[in-house]
Parts: sequence; C-alpha cells; structure tokens
Amino acid sequence: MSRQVYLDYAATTFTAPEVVSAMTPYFTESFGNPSSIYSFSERNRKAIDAARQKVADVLGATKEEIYFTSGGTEADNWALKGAAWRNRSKGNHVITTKIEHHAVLHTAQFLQENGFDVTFLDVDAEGRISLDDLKKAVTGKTVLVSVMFANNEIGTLQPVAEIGAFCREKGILFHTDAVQATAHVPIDVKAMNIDLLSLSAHKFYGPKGVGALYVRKGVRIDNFMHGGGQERGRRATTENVAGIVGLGAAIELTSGRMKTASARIGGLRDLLVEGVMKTIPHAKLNGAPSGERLPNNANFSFIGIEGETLLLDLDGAGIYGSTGSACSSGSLDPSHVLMAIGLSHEQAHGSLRLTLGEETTEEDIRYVLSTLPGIVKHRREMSPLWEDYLKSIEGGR
Amino acid sequence: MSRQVYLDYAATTFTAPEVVSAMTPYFTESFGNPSSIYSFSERNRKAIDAARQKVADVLGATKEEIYFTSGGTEADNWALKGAAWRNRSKGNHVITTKIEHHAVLHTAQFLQENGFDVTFLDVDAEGRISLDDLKKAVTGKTVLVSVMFANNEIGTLQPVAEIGAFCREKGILFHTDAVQATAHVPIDVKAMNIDLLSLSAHKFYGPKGVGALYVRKGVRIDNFMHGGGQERGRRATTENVAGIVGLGAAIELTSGRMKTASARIGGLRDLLVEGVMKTIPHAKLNGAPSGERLPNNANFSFIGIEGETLLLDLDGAGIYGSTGSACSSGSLDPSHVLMAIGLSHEQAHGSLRLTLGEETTEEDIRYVLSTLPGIVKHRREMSPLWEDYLKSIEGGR
Amino acid sequence: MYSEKVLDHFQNPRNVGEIENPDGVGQAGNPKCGDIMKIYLRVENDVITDIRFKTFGCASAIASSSMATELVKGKTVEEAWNLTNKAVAEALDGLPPVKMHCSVLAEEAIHAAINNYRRNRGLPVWEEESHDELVDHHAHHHG
Amino acid sequence: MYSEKVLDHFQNPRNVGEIENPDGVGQAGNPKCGDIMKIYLRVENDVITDIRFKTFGCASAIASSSMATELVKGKTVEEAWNLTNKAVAEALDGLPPVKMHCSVLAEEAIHAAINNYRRNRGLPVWEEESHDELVDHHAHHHG
Ligand SMILES: Cc1ncc(COP(=O)(O)O)c(C=O)c1O
Ligand SMILES: Cc1ncc(COP(=O)(O)O)c(C=O)c1O
Repeated sequence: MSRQVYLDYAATTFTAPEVVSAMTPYFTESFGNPSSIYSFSERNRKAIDAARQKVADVLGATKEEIYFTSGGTEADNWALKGAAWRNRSKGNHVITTKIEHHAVLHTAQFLQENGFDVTFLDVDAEGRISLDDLKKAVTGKTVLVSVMFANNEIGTLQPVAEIGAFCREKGILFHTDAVQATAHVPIDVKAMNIDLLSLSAHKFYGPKGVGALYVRKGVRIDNFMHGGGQERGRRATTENVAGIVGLGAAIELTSGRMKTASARIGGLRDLLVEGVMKTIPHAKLNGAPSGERLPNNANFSFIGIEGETLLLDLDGAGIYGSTGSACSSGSLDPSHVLMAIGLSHEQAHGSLRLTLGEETTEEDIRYVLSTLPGIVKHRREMSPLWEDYLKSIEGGR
Repeated sequence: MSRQVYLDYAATTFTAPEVVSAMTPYFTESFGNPSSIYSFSERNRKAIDAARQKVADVLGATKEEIYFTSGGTEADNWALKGAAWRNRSKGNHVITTKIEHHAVLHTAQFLQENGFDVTFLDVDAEGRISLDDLKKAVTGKTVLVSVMFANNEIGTLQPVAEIGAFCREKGILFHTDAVQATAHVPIDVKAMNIDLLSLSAHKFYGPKGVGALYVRKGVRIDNFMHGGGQERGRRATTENVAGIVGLGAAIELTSGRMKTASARIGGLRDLLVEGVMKTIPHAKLNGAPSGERLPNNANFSFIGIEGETLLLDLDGAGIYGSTGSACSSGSLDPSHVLMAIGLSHEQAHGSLRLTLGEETTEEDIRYVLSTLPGIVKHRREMSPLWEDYLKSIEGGR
Repeated sequence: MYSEKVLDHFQNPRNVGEIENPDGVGQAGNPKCGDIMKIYLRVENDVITDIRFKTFGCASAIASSSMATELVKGKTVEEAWNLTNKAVAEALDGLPPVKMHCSVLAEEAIHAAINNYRRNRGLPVWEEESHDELVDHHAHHHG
Repeated sequence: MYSEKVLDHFQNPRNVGEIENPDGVGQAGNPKCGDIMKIYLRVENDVITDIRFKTFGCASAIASSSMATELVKGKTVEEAWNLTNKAVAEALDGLPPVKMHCSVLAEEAIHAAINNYRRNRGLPVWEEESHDELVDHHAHHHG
C-alpha cells in the first residue's frame, strides 16, 4: 500500500492499543450493571471509580466532581442547558464566543430560542477574545460564560485563567469546552477558577462515544439526561463501563506523556508550517503563533483554492486532513471560525487544517511538504479566483 | 470457582464475543471520523450505514428512520422532549403510564415542570394499561402518547398495536420504549403504527452506551443533542463507530435467533416459575402469564422478606438477580411498578426479579430452585412481618 | 458497598429470635420504608441479660439489629438507653450514607423496648428523640 | 460520497484553461458560496468548436464544469443553451443532494457565456431561468 499520512488528529484519534486492552475485559467478562448490588458488579464499580479518579487527577479536581457523558457534545449541551435552566430565575443572559464548536454554538442558539439573551463575543485576528469585551458584555442578568479552552480549527488558546478569575469575582458560572485541550495542554480547574469543563475521550486516544463534564463542588446545574439514578443521580443511563475505563486509561496515558509529546509534535508542526510558508506562495497561517496555540495544530489558507478540492487531492496522495471542522464537511458554509478571525470568504473557503499526533513522523511531514505545493499550484492554475488575485496584487504594485 | 448463575439479563447482557470481534477493527485500525470526506473514513461510513440497515430490518423500518444515540435513556429523553417541544404550539398534554422506566417517567416529570400536563395511566394487576383509559385520557391538547413495549421489571407486554392504531387515527404521536423488547419479541413499526421507538444495545448482547431512536418518516421532533451535523443534522456528536457497529451486529445476532431463544429461554423460565411456586409457600408471581410477558422474565414477591436481603443471600450463593429495576437499587423506594400493579408495600419491598438469557442452562435453574427456598425460609424466620403474616392468615381461617 | 463487619452481621446475625414472656418488647420502622425491627428484652436487676430481635429489612437493617443487640447485652438499662445510632454504625465500621437510617431504627427499637419494659414496671417512660434528618426515606434518589 | 465519474472529472478535468479572445465568456457563482465558474467559448458557424473553463469550488463544481464543457462541445449554441443542470448531474452518475447546486452553476455559467456571445454579436440575450430552490447555499445544515 502506498504511503498513508493521517493528519486529522483533531477530528479524532485512534484508540491506543493499550486503551483497547484495558477496555476488553468489560465487554464479555466483567459485564455486570454497575448499579446492581451483587459482588459480580464490584469490579465494574471499582473500574469506574478508578477512571473517575484519573480524570480528576489530570484536571486538578476531585473525583466527586467528574460526571461521565457520551462525549464532548453531551457535556457541552448539559453544561449550557443545565446551568442556564438552573439559574433562569437569577437571569437570562449567557455570554459565549463566535468561535465555539457547534456543540456550544447551536446549544446557545437553542437557549436563544427559549428565552435567553446570548452575547457572542468577537475574537481578534488570531482568534482570541478580549477580556475587556467580556467585562463590557456582562450585565446584571449574566448567569453563564462559556469560552472554549482551545479552538478546534485554529488551535488558539484562550486566556482561560483570566476569564475564570473574572467570572469567579463576579459570581458568574464559567464553562470551558476543553475537548481539544484536555490531556494535551496543562489544565488546573482550581487555579483557573473553572466551574464546568467538557472533555471527550476520542480526542486523546480514547474511544468515541464517551466524555465527561467536570462540575465544581457546590455548583448545581439541572440534569440533562433524565432517568435512573446513575452518576449520583445527575446523569442517567446504564454506565458505558468499557468506554469509561477507556477514557480513564487514555487520559492517564496521554497526559502522562504530554510534555514529551508536545515538544516532539510541536517541533514537527513548526517544521510543517515553515515548510509550507516557504514553498507555497501567498499561503497564510491562521491562528496564533506557536506557543499560543495547540502544539499539534496547523491551519492554512491558500487563496484561490476551495478546501474540499484540496482535501480530495491530498486524499489521492494518501494524506488525510480537514477543512473547517470535521463535522461541517458536509456543509457549504465557510468556517464560522475563519470568518470570525476576519478572513474573506475566499480565504475561508480555501483553508486546510493539518493536525498531528502520536504516529506522525518527520518523514510524514516531509512527504506533505513534497506533495502539497504541487497540488496547490495545479488547482490554482484552474481557478478564476487565483487569476483575479494575481491581477489584483500586480495592480497593487 | 464455585457456581455462578447470572440471572439479570434485563439489567444488562454480556457483549457477545462475535459482536466484540465486529467492533474491534474500529478502535485502532479504521478509526477515522465518519464525517470526514477522505477515503480513509469510507469504511466507517459504510459500517454505520450497514448497522443502520440492520436495525431498520429488525423493526420493519427504513434506514433513514434510524438515529443512533448513547442508549435507551437518551432515546427516551429525545423522543419525549423532542416531540413535546416540537408540538407545544399544538398542545401541552402528554399521556404515559405509571409503570414506565425512569428514563420516561423522570423525563415526563421534567415536561410537567416545563408547562406540560402529563397523565400517568394506571395498569391492571398484571401490569397492562386499558385502551379505554387511554381513550378517555385524550384531550384536544394531547400531542404524545408514550407506552412502553414491555416492562423491565415484570415483563408484561402492552397492547402496542391497538395503542398505535388508536393514536394514528387521532393524529397523536405514539412513542414506545422498546428497550426490553427489541430483538427479543417481534416488532413491526409499520404494522403497529409506531411513530417513535427507543432501543438500547446492551439489552441484546451489544455494548453499553449505544442505542437508537426510530423516528417515522415525516415525523419531526426537535433535536436533543445540539452541535455538529451528524445523523443527518438530527443528533450531534462524533459517531461512536465501534458502538454502532456493535449494536448492528448484536441486533442481527439476537433477532436472528429470537424464535429458538424464546422457546428455550421461555421454557427455562416456566420451569423456574413452577419450581418456585411449588417449593416456596406464599410466593407470588408478579406480572402477566407466560405468553403475555417477555419470555425471559420472572418476578416474585416473597412476603416477609426485603429484596436486598434476598439479593445478597443469593449473591453469597453465586446467583445474581435484582429487585426492582437495577438502576434504583440504591434507592429506598419500593418499586413504582410493583406498587402500580397493586402490591402492598411489604410485597413490593420483597420482590425478586430473575431474568434469563443465552447462557442460562437448566442446571442453573435447578441450582436456583435448590438454593432459593432455603434462603427465603431462613430470612422469613427472622422477620417480624412473616410472623404477623402467618398470624393474620391463621386468624383468617 | 458494605464493610466486612456489616456483611458478617448480616450473614451471621447474633441474637436472632424471640423471648417468651419478655420483660420488654419494642418495634420501630414501618413496611412502607421497607424495614421493621422488633426487640425483645430480658432484664434482671436493671441489667439486660438477654436480648433478641426480628427484623424485616435490608442487609444494614439486619446488621444494625445484630450489632445493637450485641452492644447492649449485659449493660444496664440506662447504658442501653444511651446507645446512639452513631455508635451502632461505628461498631459496624460505618454504613453507606443512604443506609444510616437503619442504625437509627436500631436505636429506636431499643428505646421502644426499654420504655415498654419501664411501662411494664410502672416507671415513667423516657423521652425519645427524633431523627428526622436521617429518615427522608421517601425522597427521590434519582435525577 | 462521489461517483466514479465525478472523481474522474475532478481528478482529470477536461477543457481546463482559457481561450484567448473568446467569442463568449461567462461567469456564475460567488466566493461567498465557495464556488465560481468561468466559461470561455469559441463559436464558429453557431457551433461551439472550443470551450474552456476555470473553476474555484469543490470537487463537484470542478467535475460539473468539466462534464458540462464536454457535453456542449461540438453542439450548436442553441443546443448548448438547452443543456440542463439535471443532464450534467446525470452524466456524472448523480451528485449528492447537497451538491446539486454545482450542476446548476455549470448551466448558469454556460448561459452567461452564451448570452455574452450573443451580446457580442449584437443578438438579443436569452432569458435565464432561476434555480432558487437549489441554491439555499447558506441554510444551516446542522441541527
Ligand atoms: C472543541 C470541541 N467541542 C466539542 C466537540 C464535540 O465532541 P464530541 O464529538 O465528542 O461530541 C469537539 C469535537 O468534535 C470539539 O473539537
Ligand atoms: C424499559 C427501559 N427503558 C430504558 C432503559 C434505559 O436504557 P439505558 O440504560 O441504555 O439508557 C432501560 C434499561 O436500563 C429499560 O429497561
């Protein structure tokens, strides 16, 4: 088989083999319902407890503050709807940003349709919100601020500690969607004054379909999944034991190697960015500089080319990347994140996200650097926009 | 190791080894995000599609009518909240029963807290609703009827086809929680006029943490999980590929052997019931007669004994059963189902559910029959209630 | 979920049974909550020389009965009266929070039996405390 | 998601490029929607003897351009005018529903080029139909 280079780790990671091994006994052997009181389920109860402790350790939380969910989306839905509903007698104003993942964005829109006012904060050209904007947006009715830890498209890190300190001082709940950040960059919910935090296992070498919500001790939000008394009465449904065990194993594994992985992967990412900027004319790097973005994230715009075209050409060469966020690949809208950082429609449509991970090697990056420039050149040659662009900059000279 | 007899298949089943094998490739090998357009995810898209078709085949639906969820609870939450919210301009009345699983019951209570009137229908001594009651309960504002297909505690089957025909005629949406019934008894959503149906993989030898909601073509309900465009824009979150594949493999496996399994397991259940009724004085069988209940379900009340005591004594003998529904084992309430069929508190507290499955053998049942009577006798001897009961029936003579 | 001690006293409960013509008998709990505890006392010279129980209830109710009877056997009636539910729970190496009311039941049943004994003897009954904070049996434990 | 034909025309698009001093040139689409198609025509004796395109857009936009140019090459201007987006999509063995607008774009770009040709020749322009039902590009596709 010809070379395959997977560069879409931000969309999802493989489940690490050691994580799969940890999960395996919980399918056929130790399959008991953890809510059952007999000894047969004891191992399952302990396994869930151990996984909860692992998540807590990585976040600087206690295990009583961790609730498992079916993924990042459910954690986001629960956090926003639960906090808003719970506090609606106090106020009906929620603040978030224009660059959130759809799991937050569409949930915020749902709140709007149900009587809440939502402020969507702007971001600067690198994708960062301004604390001043946040402070100005707060009203007496603000009950929740939701700002993502790191953006899934451009990797920009937000000033989470500052936001947390401000919200705590004001007595406003602070939720952060840390789905992209968890186990990849350091997080300390206590030091950062985070009240609610969403994470998802399949972004750090765990299985798909399982995530968690951190809810700070003392913070009460309404339930989202109503039913049985699981998760101490706060999130119903028979526990996905294997998935939860996988999440625990994965967060331990990935956060345990965070430092070395960041250095290695960050280095490869820098190599990629430098290479692309050097060999492809009129390429633009979207997002913040290295150090202020996720170590594994690179996001480019190539004026004159539409993203899907790029993806398919790269696919033909065995390179798997993404344009915009994975889940909106079926969409015709340009990425809302790239629009929010001020890109033109043309640029936003011509974006390419390459996200690196555990199995990315230097050869992979060199292969991309030897392949991508030709593809960009070829597609630009058949693009009327590229023609226009060249004329416009010639005219400008 | 001494004998272990698992008789809690209604709480959860093991994941069948062939189902685990079907899932395995989707963790480490074929792990791509199905929403990504590159060829690498093609296998995943096809696998999800195939699983959807398998679910549709078992229900008599088309695959476009199947939406995957994180389990039965999410399917129930989505069905009830989604249908109610969608139709709230038409009416704010919902009808359900007193014996629903908490996933429906607590969701219905949530609707009550949010402006809906909910009627909870009574059931007869065998746990069946009356169509007359249903007809009388309908008002001009009724937008949804939710009646479970088969009860999780006592196994009683409801007159689903009749309810469906009536609701269709009235133009009222009909949801059924078929979590216990799917792949175990025949279901035909078209013939039965079902609009919405919930199912959960871990009740038919699939993995925990994955389920599905059937939504009849043309029926629109509001979304429950807001976010990305997965499941054709109706249920957000990165697809749990391995879980969905597991659900598909499990529903095919289990429904494929439905007839032989029902006969074998139903036979063993009858053996168990007869044996218990013969050897244990003053035992009561809860629920409907064989043929009108799930083939694998037996539910007894032993006056004078509290359920947890029984479970722990059985546990000591290597027998794993349940009292009330598994998820409420931490609760001190007597089962709402047993109360609804008219049991006294004493009887409801002293119930034992034994549910059989694929690995249950005749020796298992004989072992239970040789163990249970002694346990019941021993605990009754230390029970003041048993003493009172004996006196009361002596007095009655 | 249960300590070794709870399981031991559940599986091998001490002092099970009745006393014929007891000096005191008392009962606590009700079937609605799923537990009833009945205590029989033999009192000689103000000392509890024998004690028996019958209990309908969960494992911790049975273990609490068993442990409570052990703790008061051989004690004076006054010492027995002062046995708290906390002492019972501690002697069992703790009970799950949701099961603490079982230890209360034991305290209440002993109190009831002692007051019955005092009434039989023509003595004024002692005042029983209420433990309402622990007996919210019927609160919903589900979300 | 795409047919073999779409992938073939995307990977090896026919008639890419420009025509110097074309007899007609037309453009459809806009960058907001992520696709722009530009068509160049050479017309001799009312027959399209050469056609070239440049397209910014997704795979189906490029494949639609390529297929459309193949379909009208050698045809009379009137025949070319009557090429429908459906015919383009069918010739590609279908397009995903969400991508049908790309075939519309091809039809529109050819119409624009033909009318430009007619205008250049002093002929009255033909009336272009609208395909609004297919071009709800900016509707939200997410729940
Ligand atoms: C920032 C962010 N939030 C939320 C999600 C949703 O997570 P999940 O797909 O696990 O529901 C994702 C990824 O898809 C994400 O990148
Ligand atoms: C009838 C019924 N409905 C719903 C559920 C909830 O399913 P899950 O645990 O998969 O969410 C169950 C089982 O727990 C059930 O038996």
